[in-house]
Amino acid sequence: MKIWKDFIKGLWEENPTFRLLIGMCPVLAVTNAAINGVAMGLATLFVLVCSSTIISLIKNLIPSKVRIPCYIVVIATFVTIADLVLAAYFPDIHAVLGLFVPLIVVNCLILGRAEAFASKNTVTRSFFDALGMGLGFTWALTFLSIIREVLGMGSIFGFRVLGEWFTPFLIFVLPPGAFITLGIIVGLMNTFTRKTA
Amino acid sequence: MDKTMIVSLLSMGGMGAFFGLFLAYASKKFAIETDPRLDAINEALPGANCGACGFPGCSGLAEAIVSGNAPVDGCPVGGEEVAKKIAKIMGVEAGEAGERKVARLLCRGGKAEAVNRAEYKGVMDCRAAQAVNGGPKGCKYGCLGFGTCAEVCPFGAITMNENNLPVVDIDKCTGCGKCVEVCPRGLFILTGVSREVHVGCKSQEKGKDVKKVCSVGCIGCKICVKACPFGAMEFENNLAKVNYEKCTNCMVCVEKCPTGAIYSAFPNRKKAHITEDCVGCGACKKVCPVDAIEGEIKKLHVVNVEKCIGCSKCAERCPKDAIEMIRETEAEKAACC
Amino acid sequence: MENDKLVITSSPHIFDDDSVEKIMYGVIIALLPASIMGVYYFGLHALLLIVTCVITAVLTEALFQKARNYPVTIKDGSAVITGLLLALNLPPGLPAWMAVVGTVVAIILGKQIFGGLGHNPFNPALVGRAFLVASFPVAMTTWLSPVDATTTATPLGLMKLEGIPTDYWSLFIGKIGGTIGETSALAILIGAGYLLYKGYIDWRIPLSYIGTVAVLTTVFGRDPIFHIFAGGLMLGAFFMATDMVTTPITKKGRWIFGIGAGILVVVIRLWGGYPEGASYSILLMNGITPLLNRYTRPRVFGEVKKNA
Amino acid sequence: MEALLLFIGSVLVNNFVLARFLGICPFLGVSKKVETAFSMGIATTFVMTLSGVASWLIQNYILVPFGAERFLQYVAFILVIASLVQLVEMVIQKTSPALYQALGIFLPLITTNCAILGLALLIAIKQYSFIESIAFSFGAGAGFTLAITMMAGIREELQFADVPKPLQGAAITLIIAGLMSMAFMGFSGLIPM
Amino acid sequence: MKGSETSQMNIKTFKGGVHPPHAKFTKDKPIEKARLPEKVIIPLQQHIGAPCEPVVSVGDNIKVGQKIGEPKGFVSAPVHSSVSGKVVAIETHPHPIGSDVLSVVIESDGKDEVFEGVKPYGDLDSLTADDIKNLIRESGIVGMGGATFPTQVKLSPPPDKKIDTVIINGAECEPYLTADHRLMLEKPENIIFGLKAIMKALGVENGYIGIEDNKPDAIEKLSKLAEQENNIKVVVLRTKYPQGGEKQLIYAITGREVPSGGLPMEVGAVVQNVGTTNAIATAIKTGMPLIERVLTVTGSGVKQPKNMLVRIGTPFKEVIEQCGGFNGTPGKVIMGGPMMGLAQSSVEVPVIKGTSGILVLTKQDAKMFEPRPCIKCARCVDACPAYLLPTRLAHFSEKAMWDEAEEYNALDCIECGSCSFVCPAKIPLVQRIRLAKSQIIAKRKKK
Amino acid sequence: MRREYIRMVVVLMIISLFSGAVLAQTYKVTIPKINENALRKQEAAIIKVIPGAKSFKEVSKDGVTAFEGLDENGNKVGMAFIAKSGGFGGIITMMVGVDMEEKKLAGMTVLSHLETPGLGARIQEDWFQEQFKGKSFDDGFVVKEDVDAITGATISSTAVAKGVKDSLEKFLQVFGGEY
Ligand SMILES: Cc1cc2nc3c(=O)[nH]c(=O)nc-3n(C[C@H](O)[C@H](O)[C@H](O)COP(=O)(O)O)c2cc1C
Ligand SMILES: Cc1cc2nc3c(=O)[nH]c(=O)nc-3n(C[C@H](O)[C@H](O)[C@H](O)COP(=O)(O)O)c2cc1C
Ligand SMILES: Cc1cc2nc3c(=O)[nH]c(=O)nc-3n(C[C@H](O)[C@H](O)[C@H](O)COP(=O)(O)O)c2cc1C
Ligand SMILES: Cc1cc2nc3c(=O)[nH]c(=O)nc-3n(C[C@H](O)[C@H](O)[C@H](O)CO)c2cc1C
Ligand code: SF4
Ligand code: SF4
Ligand code: SF4
Ligand code: SF4
Ligand code: FES
Repeated sequence: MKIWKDFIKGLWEENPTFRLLIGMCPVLAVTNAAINGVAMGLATLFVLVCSSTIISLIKNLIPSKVRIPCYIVVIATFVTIADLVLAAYFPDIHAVLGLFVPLIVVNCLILGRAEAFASKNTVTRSFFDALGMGLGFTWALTFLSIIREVLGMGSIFGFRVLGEWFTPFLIFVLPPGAFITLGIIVGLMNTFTRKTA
Repeated sequence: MDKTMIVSLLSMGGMGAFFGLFLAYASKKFAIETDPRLDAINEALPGANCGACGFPGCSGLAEAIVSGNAPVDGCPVGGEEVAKKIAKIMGVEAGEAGERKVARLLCRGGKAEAVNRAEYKGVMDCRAAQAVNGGPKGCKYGCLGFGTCAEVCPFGAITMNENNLPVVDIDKCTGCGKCVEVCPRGLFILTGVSREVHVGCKSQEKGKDVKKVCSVGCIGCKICVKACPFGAMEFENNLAKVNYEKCTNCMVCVEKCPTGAIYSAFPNRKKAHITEDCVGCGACKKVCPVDAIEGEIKKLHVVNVEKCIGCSKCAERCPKDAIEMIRETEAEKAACC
Repeated sequence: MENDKLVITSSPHIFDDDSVEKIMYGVIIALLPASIMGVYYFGLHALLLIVTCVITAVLTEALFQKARNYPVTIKDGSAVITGLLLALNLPPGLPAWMAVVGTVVAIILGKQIFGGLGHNPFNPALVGRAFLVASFPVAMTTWLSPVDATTTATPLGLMKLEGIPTDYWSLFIGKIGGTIGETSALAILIGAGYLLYKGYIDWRIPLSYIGTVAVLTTVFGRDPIFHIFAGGLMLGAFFMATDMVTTPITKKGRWIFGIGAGILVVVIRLWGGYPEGASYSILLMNGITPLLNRYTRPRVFGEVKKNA
Repeated sequence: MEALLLFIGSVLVNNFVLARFLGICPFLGVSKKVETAFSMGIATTFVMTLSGVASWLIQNYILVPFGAERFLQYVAFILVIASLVQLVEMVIQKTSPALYQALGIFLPLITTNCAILGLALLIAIKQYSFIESIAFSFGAGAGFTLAITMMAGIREELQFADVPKPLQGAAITLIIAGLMSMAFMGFSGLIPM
Repeated sequence: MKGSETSQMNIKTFKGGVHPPHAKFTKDKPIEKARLPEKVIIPLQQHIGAPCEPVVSVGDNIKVGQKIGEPKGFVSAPVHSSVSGKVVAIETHPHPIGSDVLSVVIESDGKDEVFEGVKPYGDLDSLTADDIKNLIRESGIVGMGGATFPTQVKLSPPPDKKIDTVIINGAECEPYLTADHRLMLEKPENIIFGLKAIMKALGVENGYIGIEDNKPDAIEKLSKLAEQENNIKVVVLRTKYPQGGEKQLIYAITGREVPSGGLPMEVGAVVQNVGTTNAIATAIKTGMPLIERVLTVTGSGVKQPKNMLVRIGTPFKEVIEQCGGFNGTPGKVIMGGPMMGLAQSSVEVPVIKGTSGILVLTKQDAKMFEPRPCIKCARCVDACPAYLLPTRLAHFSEKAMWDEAEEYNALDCIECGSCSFVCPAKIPLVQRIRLAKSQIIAKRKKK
Repeated sequence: MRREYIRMVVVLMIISLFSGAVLAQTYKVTIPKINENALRKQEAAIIKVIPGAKSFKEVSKDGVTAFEGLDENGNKVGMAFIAKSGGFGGIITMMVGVDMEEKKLAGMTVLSHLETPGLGARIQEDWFQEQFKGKSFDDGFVVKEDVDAITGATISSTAVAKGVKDSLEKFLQVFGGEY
């Protein structure tokens, strides 16, 4: 039950993107196409789960004064792995995500979970917490990027879904579109949850 | 071992050692004394320094929490769990003696009961209105009804009712005194939560002048003074005043006041109820100011609910603690079965 | 007698008879010459765009306020100005539906989400325009010739991309490609004169704005007269950089606003990717307006002792 | 000249926050008050310039000569930046308490700000020269300062505005950022980088 | 350095301000003596400072000019009876300033007998500076320009403050009001005499009389008299509100700015209103303390607007009745001018020493406009004679940001009302700023 | 206390060592693939711009790098070089193939760019790239005259044309004499 709660909260209640608004840079930067959103989400998920688990595993060994450097090293290691693997086996996606794969290192979400949760909880709970948060992050990115791609290009995952009649609103795949779309989604979510709450 | 591995191990090991040493050295060299709570909160916070809280980093938030400028759940990253921990650190258990104080309004003259002498226009704020020729209200002591108290209450404990009078939600009120401070007519007092009888009028005018402007004002008839079985009602400046030392919440005055200037939460009125533990000593019967207790010596005594005014004299007196004070509604139930 | 109570209010007890409505309707009147010239040059489609934008603006504002359960304040005329100015900032051949999109964005994202009139940090009409430019760059940079309704380039476009100048007289009366409202400097000046006479706009911003452009273009060896009359500078300087809501409240702030906007226009025109920078220059300066207000507070009377 | 263009470019055209999406968290989080935002900007600029220099040195004198730039880069950069920030913090604290009061509290916050690491990586990727790296880093910091101060100015003004409830806070901030970013598009094409 | 010739040339003024419609209907109406009231209500506090204590009791028979209230503090002024008759009550009574004030109610016996102690103080030359100050105090003279600050206190600056200029405030910049104007026309000698007395009391060489250029007749009359004095000059001021504001007036005439938060004496100036000056002259010449004053009864809500000489303590109602009564149902009754005057909730309140006018507006004219959001047009900023940012201050006040309001110099606001007047959005700026000021002061006191 | 510090150093060092080892291992596994990907990409581009080429060889002269396209028999069938130019959003890199005998362009493809999607990004579309094929070395490469521009993206179009022209000149200066 507890584990289930750890897992589920990241998906909605404490969704890192729409609720906590942390780790925003990749959220805004790579969501101009659905495929990028998914890929970034999964890459982050991978790093988050791995590093949370490992950190939870070794939490008792680490003296508190050097914990942040230790966490960073662990995280950076997994990020580098993700980066190398993407470059080797998914070169196209790697090219698009570019700078933002290494920036997972400094994604507040990861270090935040490491500190707030993994360093204080059991391995299993940390794993599920990270999984929930990671999936929450992934769906948020996917959702955002689908909206932006549909509006901005008329397509989803590169397939044209809206007919010729539709003139794409280029702005949605440009930087301003990222901010505005996310702003509106967050606003709508507030309206929605306020009413139900 | 190939070259990549060697390079990697050497450089990483070296860096690890270097920074370890560096931090160890630094932590020793630059150790600074701080508020222990600060450290504790810093410890509890995620340490991600993401800035999502609006403060410059986790230590910024910690400082703000310690100095009272941020709520304990100020960290969005840490969520509920961290909030709980911090609450614990900050939660200096309310150790002081005495009961919780809450705000009470000393005016009952809303739109329906009190007249206005002029029509006010302008900033809808009691303090501002007060400064315009003393405000529009006929009674110069009464509530102006612009709700400045409701606006400033940091806990949302005050709402303005239909009748333009503020209503204090006793459960939400923390007794912070903001409303007391802000009301230009000084209509709030802080009293213990158990105090239930209040004079809802501050007018020092003579009775007839009060009547002219308000139908629920204190007209100085002194009926309450006579009615109070405990001598808890006093008079000062043409105005009834509850002596909270003596008042037993019997609410007789409330019943008797011809204008309704005295108020209390009537459903909260208590009644005495005598339990099986009664040994029939008759002590209660003697102290009851309204002769509401019946019964013979050595027999179980009974309370006449109709007569009982809930002053709890009997309960105080009972050597066996056999008398409970119960809310009126419950008392009726208890009496019938 | 109950109703005959005296009214008490704080002083003062008399008021100037100008009101927000009067000012707004004054601006609408001042925009008429430019609108009429636009329709004269570009024909019925221009009229259609103007009407569409104004109606959309008013409707959007009314609906949004209804949805928020707020009193509907479309009568104050500010939505009309936003619609009208947006229309005047559109290429005459733009599909009407795009104009509708731009207007909705202008009113909602540019104004209403901040709480409506008076609260918006950015000029709503320019928000609408910038949104359209970013969304439909091609349609927003397709210009019609007032002479034969074929596609043409604006004087600034001709200058920037092909180095061809345009003669002053055409620039002045507006026989050039461009947005509906920007072409005729003459019509704009008539409207601006009216506004200045009525005291609805402060002369500091237009003067410093246009002045800066004149000085800088001269310094960089360009033709200042050409740069003043070409493009949206005049329309921007008199009607958009003067929107009081989005410009500084201090006099010093207004000087800086104008000069800053002037510099930005020249930078964008001479070195940027776009041939014209008036709208962006105003939007950017809108962004720092709160800072200008903050740091150009006037000296309070008696703050510096003047006498010995 | 290159360096100057690079500087202007990184302030205006490719503004770190508004065009490159780096450092969004502090941009959203620490932009409530102008003073704080500006201090944050200055502190960031300072750290950016320093870490730009440091990472250039690491990249060109350690990682590349050892052939380790492909797989130790991230770990190395982040460790170096983290310790650098800590060092700076301690030095300032020792030498100038006044400066520490103003900037100190912001320094740890900056460590895990992706703008800084992003900057280090960009310098490595673009293979800027030493001078260019400095210009680029300084410009990026200045751009960040500009954006966050502007945002703070607007948000302070918004205290008096009647923003619909659900939009208050993050949502409206994001939308303002969008509008700012739209305004900054005016600079696009100014200096190709 | 004679006469006003040169100063006529360059009309002086200050920066900022507004141009409300003059509406000076009564400027050609000579001052009319009001009927002797049957009953007067004389508040024991008619000035800034400590209230007086009654020195008579109910039932006492008293005469005109007899002292009925004795001041308690230094910053205070005595109160005298304005009629002869019997004290019928000493009780709290509504006061035009707002709160209820202890007042002496006297029923007139209609005889209007003058108190024995009232006799001329003699020649100006025979009086020393201290004599003048004392007689001003004894006569209960306070500033009649509105602020009702005890005049003798103003004339006793601390020794380290060197006063070199006295200015008589004849600007009368408030629309509608003409009391000062008429006084200057009808009693010009008194003004000059009073000014000389003030100058003597302060030992000052330079005296100025500042008059707005919409009163050419008064300028002419006083200039002529001033020509005979070698240290008095009439200065012509541009007609602009609030030209009569003390700090604005000093700036216009001397070019000195009273420091923010400071008093006029810090720039060596003392400003007195025309009415005050006249009261001083009357006191010296006749010995009669301040028991009556000139005021303008005007506005769309009275039938016959007039300038009247009214006994202190006369209820507003009686004064208005003598002007033909109300013209329809009154909407607003204001003590003072339309820009700074105080709206009254009742016409039972008495005329006090600071009542420069009674302005009655019809329901129609009293209409208030719904405030709209501020469009940041900055008209208020341009109008503010204190160079403040009224819109900003009002916003701070609305959000209870008192510290910010203080930092933005809310306390420098002179409450002139220019900002509210010009605001196209009809925002009650002054009221908001006033609230902020009171909160700031309250907070300072707490510290 | 002292032990505490030693522990700090040791733990951080051990974790770093672990990290180093893991990374080195991952690197060794992935790097051949990564290099191959890069090579493939380049090869594909060169093959695309030099008709008939099946592989390539890198040649360098006077600090200028170019590629020789080789057919299946290893015969040189043309040359290619990389061109760069500043576009609307950033640097555009292109691979340009030349037919040295005919003195004309054999093909052109855009390798990377930062132009606006849907606008400047259309320089990657075939029709745009194809039009460079067969252009003579002496062509003016003037947009809207010699080269068709993309609607609304004149700047990007010009950048490509100019990049091709400038690099071609540089290339010819070095390698032009060989034939
Ligand atoms: C506490 C206090 C002390 C004052 N002291 C002096 C003074 O010493 N000298 C002086 O010339 N005026 C003094 N004034 C009067 C003011 O300068 C000014 O005349 C008064 O506030 C009314 O100004 P107004 O009618 O322009 O509003 C004092 C006022 C106050 C409130
Ligand atoms: C905004 C404003 C306007 C004023 N206008 C006048 C005026 O028109 N005439 C006048 O005598 N006093 C006016 N006063 C009062 C003067 O500032 C000053 O208090 C007075 O002239 C001092 O003289 P007194 O002490 O004799 O009243 C005004 C004050 C303020 C704040
Ligand atoms: C959001 C946006 C993106 C643009 N991207 C490009 C681009 O990638 N390449 C380009 O050449 N022009 C681009 N432009 C258009 C140019 O700014 C400019 O309008 C155009 O190059 C000028 O003229 P044209 O219509 O003759 O091509 C863009 C415009 C906007 C609004
Ligand atoms: C002089 C003046 C200029 C204005 N300019 C604009 C403008 O450029 N764009 C716009 O949307 N509204 C303009 N308005 C209308 C109004 O101020 C604007 O919609 C507000 O920004 C909305 O809060 C203007 C109003 C005035 C009085
Ligand atoms: S209680 Fe006081 S503050 Fe509250 S509404 Fe009444 S008058 Fe105003
Ligand atoms: S302001 Fe404070 S004391 Fe008053 S009701 Fe609210 S919580 Fe209670
Ligand atoms: S802020 Fe004060 S001084 Fe300034 S115009 Fe308004 S009322 Fe007058
Ligand atoms: S005059 Fe009114 S609307 Fe204009 S800025 Fe001042 S407060 Fe705002
Ligand atoms: S993810 Fe970039 S700063 Fe937080």
